[in-house]
Amino acid sequence: MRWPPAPWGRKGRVLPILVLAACSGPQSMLDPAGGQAARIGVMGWILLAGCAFVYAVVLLWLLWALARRHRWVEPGGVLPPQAGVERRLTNGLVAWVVGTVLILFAFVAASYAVDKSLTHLANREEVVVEVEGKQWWWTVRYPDDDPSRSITTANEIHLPVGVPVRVKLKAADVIHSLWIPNLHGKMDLIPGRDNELFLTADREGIFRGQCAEFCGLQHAHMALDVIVHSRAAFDAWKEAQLAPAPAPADEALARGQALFLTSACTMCHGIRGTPASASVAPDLTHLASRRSIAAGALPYNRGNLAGWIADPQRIKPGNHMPLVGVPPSDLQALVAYLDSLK
Amino acid sequence: MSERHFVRDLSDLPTHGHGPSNLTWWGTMGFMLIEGFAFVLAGFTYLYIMMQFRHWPPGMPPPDLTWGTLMTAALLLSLVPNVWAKRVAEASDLRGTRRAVLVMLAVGLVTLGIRGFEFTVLNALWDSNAYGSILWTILGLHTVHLLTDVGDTAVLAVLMFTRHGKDPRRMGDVTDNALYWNFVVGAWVPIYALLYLVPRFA
Amino acid sequence: MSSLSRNAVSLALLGVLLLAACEREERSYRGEPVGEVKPGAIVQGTLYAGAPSPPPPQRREYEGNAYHVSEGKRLFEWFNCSGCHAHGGGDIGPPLMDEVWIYGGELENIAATIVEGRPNGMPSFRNKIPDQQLWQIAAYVRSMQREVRKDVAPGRDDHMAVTPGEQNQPVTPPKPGGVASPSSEGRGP
Amino acid sequence: MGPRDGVSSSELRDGPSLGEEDTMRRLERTWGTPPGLWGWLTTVDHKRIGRRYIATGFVFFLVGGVLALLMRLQLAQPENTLVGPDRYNQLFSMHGTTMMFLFAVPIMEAMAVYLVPLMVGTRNIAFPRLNAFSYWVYLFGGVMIVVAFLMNTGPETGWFSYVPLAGPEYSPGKRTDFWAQMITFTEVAALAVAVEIIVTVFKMRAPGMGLNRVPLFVWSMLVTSFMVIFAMPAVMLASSFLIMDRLVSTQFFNPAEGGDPLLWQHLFWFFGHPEVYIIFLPALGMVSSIVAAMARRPVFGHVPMVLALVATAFLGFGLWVHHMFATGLPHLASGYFTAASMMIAIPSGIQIFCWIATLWDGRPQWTVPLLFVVGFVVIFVLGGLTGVMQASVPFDLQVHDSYFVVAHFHYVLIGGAVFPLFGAFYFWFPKITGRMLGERLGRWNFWLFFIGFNVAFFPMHLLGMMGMPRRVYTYPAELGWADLNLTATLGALLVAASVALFLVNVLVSLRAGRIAGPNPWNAGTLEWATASPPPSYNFAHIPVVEGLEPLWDKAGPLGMVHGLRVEEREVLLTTVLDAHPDLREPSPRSTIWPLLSALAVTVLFIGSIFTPWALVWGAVPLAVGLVGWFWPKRRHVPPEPVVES
Repeated sequence: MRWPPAPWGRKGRVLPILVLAACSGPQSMLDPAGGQAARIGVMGWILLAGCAFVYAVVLLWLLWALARRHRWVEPGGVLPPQAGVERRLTNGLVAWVVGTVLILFAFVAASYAVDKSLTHLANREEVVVEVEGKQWWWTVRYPDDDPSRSITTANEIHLPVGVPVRVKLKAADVIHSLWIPNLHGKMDLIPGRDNELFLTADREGIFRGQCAEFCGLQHAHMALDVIVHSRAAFDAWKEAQLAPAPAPADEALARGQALFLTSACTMCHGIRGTPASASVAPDLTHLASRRSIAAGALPYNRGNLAGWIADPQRIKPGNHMPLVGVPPSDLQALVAYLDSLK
Repeated sequence: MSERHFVRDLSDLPTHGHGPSNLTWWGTMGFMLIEGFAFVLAGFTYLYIMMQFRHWPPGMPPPDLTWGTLMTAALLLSLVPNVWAKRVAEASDLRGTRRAVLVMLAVGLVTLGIRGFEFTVLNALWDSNAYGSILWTILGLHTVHLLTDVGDTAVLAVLMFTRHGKDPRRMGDVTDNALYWNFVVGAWVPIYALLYLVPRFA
Repeated sequence: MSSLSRNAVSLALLGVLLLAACEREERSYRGEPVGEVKPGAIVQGTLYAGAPSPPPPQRREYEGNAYHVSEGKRLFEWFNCSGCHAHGGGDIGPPLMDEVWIYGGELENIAATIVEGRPNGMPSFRNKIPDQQLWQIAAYVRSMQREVRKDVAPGRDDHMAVTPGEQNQPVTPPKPGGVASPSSEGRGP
Repeated sequence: MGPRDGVSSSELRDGPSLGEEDTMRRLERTWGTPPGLWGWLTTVDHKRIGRRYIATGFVFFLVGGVLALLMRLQLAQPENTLVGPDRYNQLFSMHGTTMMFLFAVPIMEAMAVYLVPLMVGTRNIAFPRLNAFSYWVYLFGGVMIVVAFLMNTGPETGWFSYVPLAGPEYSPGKRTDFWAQMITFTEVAALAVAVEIIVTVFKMRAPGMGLNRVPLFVWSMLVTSFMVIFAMPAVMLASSFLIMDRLVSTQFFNPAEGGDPLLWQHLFWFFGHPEVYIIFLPALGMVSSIVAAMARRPVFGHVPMVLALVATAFLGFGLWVHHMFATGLPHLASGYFTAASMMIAIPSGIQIFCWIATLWDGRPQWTVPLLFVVGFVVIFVLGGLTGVMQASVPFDLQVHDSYFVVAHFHYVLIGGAVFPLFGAFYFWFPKITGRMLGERLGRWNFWLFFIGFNVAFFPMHLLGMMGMPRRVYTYPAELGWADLNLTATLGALLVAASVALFLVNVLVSLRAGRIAGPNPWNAGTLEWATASPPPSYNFAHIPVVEGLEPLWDKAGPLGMVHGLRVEEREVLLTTVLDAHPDLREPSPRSTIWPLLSALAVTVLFIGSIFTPWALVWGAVPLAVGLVGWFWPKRRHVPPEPVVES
């Protein structure tokens, strides 16, 4: 049995959106776009309502206590506790504790129910994605039983809408954490451990995920794009990714490719269909089809790409792409070639 | 002169005591609590690391039993002179205390010697793997306690033969030192079980 | 007066200490080499190249800096130097942790070896490795034999314990092979 | 009046036969600290050490605050380049480290070092030399890490130093080693103070102060000290593992050799969560003291309050895993930790209830300390409630490591500890200095702090829910976080202004504040029974306690016991439960050995950052220091004849 679409999924979101219209966005838990995030969202609103109530009670009582001017005391005098009042206050304390316990019990029950509903969404995947966190970017793989049909890309997850997905999480160096607030909470990527995350996107759109566990110098620039499209578009994207890089169409591009293959680029980057096969840096086979470069640091376009290659350490200081010092004349050819890798 | 409302004269109170009425006893207890808990946590770490491995110890024989068992026997036997030291100190028997402290110093040095041999037959090094690391650390931690107590005993032994030995408060120090030795022995027994017996029988 | 000079001396000592610390800890990513000593221009070293005087600035800048040496270590793995040199122990390529340097053991010699390549298998990495990375790798190679300060040399890896970390590397040549613990090697008399 | 015939002066006792002024003169000569630098270096007076402990802690608060301001300035606008990633990482690591290890815990213990002996009615803290040693070790450790930071060797992996990021491979150089040794320094200091406080509370209470008459602040410090004893060994062990991994290649956290990065997290949070309560429980004690004095009645529900403290301490050790919900632990475990984390709201709720009930039944006096207490309730309850929200695993998966958490724990820590602490400064400043802090500046201080705090931290709740992760040195403009971040920065500036006003207030009041007198607030506990500032011997005669608020419970003067020596330092020990007089215990005089031992420890600790052999050669000066410390100083005093009673 499939978990029915959450009743709060669409309509329930209206009120919060009215209140926090400004908070919706491609990286916000207030604008859920997946079954998991929607359920957690409901949990959040339950907790918020309960806590707001408790907070109001405490503040009102505090206000009353401070405003009350019922007993007169001479300067330096002391008010001895009165037996009757103490008894009433003791009863009040008992009621207070009982009330606290009841509210907490409700919270625990709700939390348990939501947790349970999240496990219902798990283990029914139709698509498997492997995400490997590295200092400071993400390798994304779509494994296939037929190795030649496995896809490797970087800093971009594509998901079909409405299809449950299992995301396998691994860390190559230090601990990272994958957080796509619109789809789900976060899960850590820990060296020596395998974690996983289940996602079911409810609507098409482009979202943003970011590393949420401090991982060193460029923790701030370790993001990825999450693109949810229709099943058909997703399959088409997959087919496109399976193809090797297109051969250079003209001489200028050929020069660019030659530059790439004879320079420092090949020490780290790979492009399928060329001799470049290194894998310690993002695979560039379909670089130009991606939305961003340098793990979400810059939107993808030729200008940004040229700026990035010219001086990656200015844009993302400390990242592992060195200052290669490509001469300006070569840079244009190199960028033109990379831009042809659709 | 302000009015003074005295309710009791305390001139008769004693100025030194043994056990819980002694301030140092409480201090020693406090530090034993801290160190004991550190041992407990180190023991948990050992078991935690054990859970990471399929075989325990991983690919190496467990520590040889000889020296560790000898150590256990020596420490347990040392409780006899230790109790004696505590008794004579509580009885403010200076001659007896002098002898007892010397005996305890000898016992401490012997155990330190045994410990030295123990380190040579662990069959693992601290940087081989996590097992070796925790093994060396726990044994090292206990050795630090041994060293501390032997050092303390040595200082007390010297004190006992100076004019300070006649101060009844030194007797309190001897009983506290005996207490601490009990702790060192008491900590060792579970450590022995953990380091020597668990890899063999668990 | 004398106390003044004593203070001055201790202040100077403190200053040297502080400078050493700053030099060790700086994270410099841009790689603007001080003084253009292109490794390509260096004369190929003979056996045990003598220390040139004054030492080129790279030596202090890279060998005295923990970040550079650790980056060198990362690149050593990334560029698969271990494929031949096996974490410095030597396999197809010669060992790097012993005292023997076929083509000179100074920083410049090692950099030159990487750039030029050497007969019998060492490929040339000319134009393949940017200057800063080159110096970093060379500095790391020097650290394998404890030729750099101990507080700069890298510690152990976060993978299989092949070597105990360059800072704990024995100064004397290690025995080849064996599955014994890294630290047990080289513990000679 | 001179010594009695036939009695040597060392035998002289306080009591009816010795005039009051003579007693005080002699006690001052016995207990006073020698003047000048030597006296300053050798003193073992808990008040002098407490004062400098507080001042040092406050300086670290200012240091941490400046670091926070720099971070806020960097984050004021997107893609800002005021500080780069390397410097920013050091800034937030130092900020957390300074605030948690060098400010919050030490200053709470410092307040206890000053106040607890006065509150229980004794002449000095238990183990005064250990107390001096603890201060020096803390000072040297703190100075070491600040100097390291200024030398670009500051910690860079956060106050939590998760491995493998903090391990040998990913944190090159000595930055993390300095951090790990700073832990050792501060933990040694904290543990020493914890033992002193426990023993002081157990054994040195004034006659009659049975456990049922112990003031709430003393209770809170007692419970806190026990928490320190059980929490700190975990982090010392963890940081030792870390430094051994880095220095001698042990494999504790290397998954390829059977270690586990999560082992670090378990050990760290087994300490790290109780740490929050170690900071927070003393503050609760301060609040109780202030509330009672300002409401003009004893705190309602003394017994439930004490039980709530103890319950908090127990529960505090059972919920460390809620910092690790996102590590993918088994469901069963996380379910348990959800329930446990929520349960801690019950004792906190009880205490909030009791304070408000006290104010409700009393007649609140609108003084600055009370303002800070009210601010505490308003802010802390909000922080506590967001904490309850995060106890829920699903919700925590979203907000964990986001700015929501940053908002939450600043509400809890600043609201729950710094506001009470400022209230305590205003409340006890007259006791410590003899002069009142300015009321007018105090109100400005409070309102700027209260408003600035909320402007700075409330927006962070929203930022977190809008997806902003923690510990980022910058963020892109497109995500719409800029306005809220700018607001937060403005709030931080307001807080800075408020703290500056406080400093001005302190400086002005030290010179020209109103003279306080012994008991300016007409409060009920024993520290107000002596002069302000208290004399070196605290009390000319040890008072006798007959109730919870001794100064309120008795119309006439306090009863006293007598018979302690006045020419030798002597304190009264009493029994643990009922505080019956038990022993007259000598108390140490000023000595340089604690300082020398602390220096030896410093050499050993800093040396061991660079070589493990420092443990060997560093032990030699340390052993010399300790032997010098414990070597009997006083001439042999023959045992007194024990009279059967």
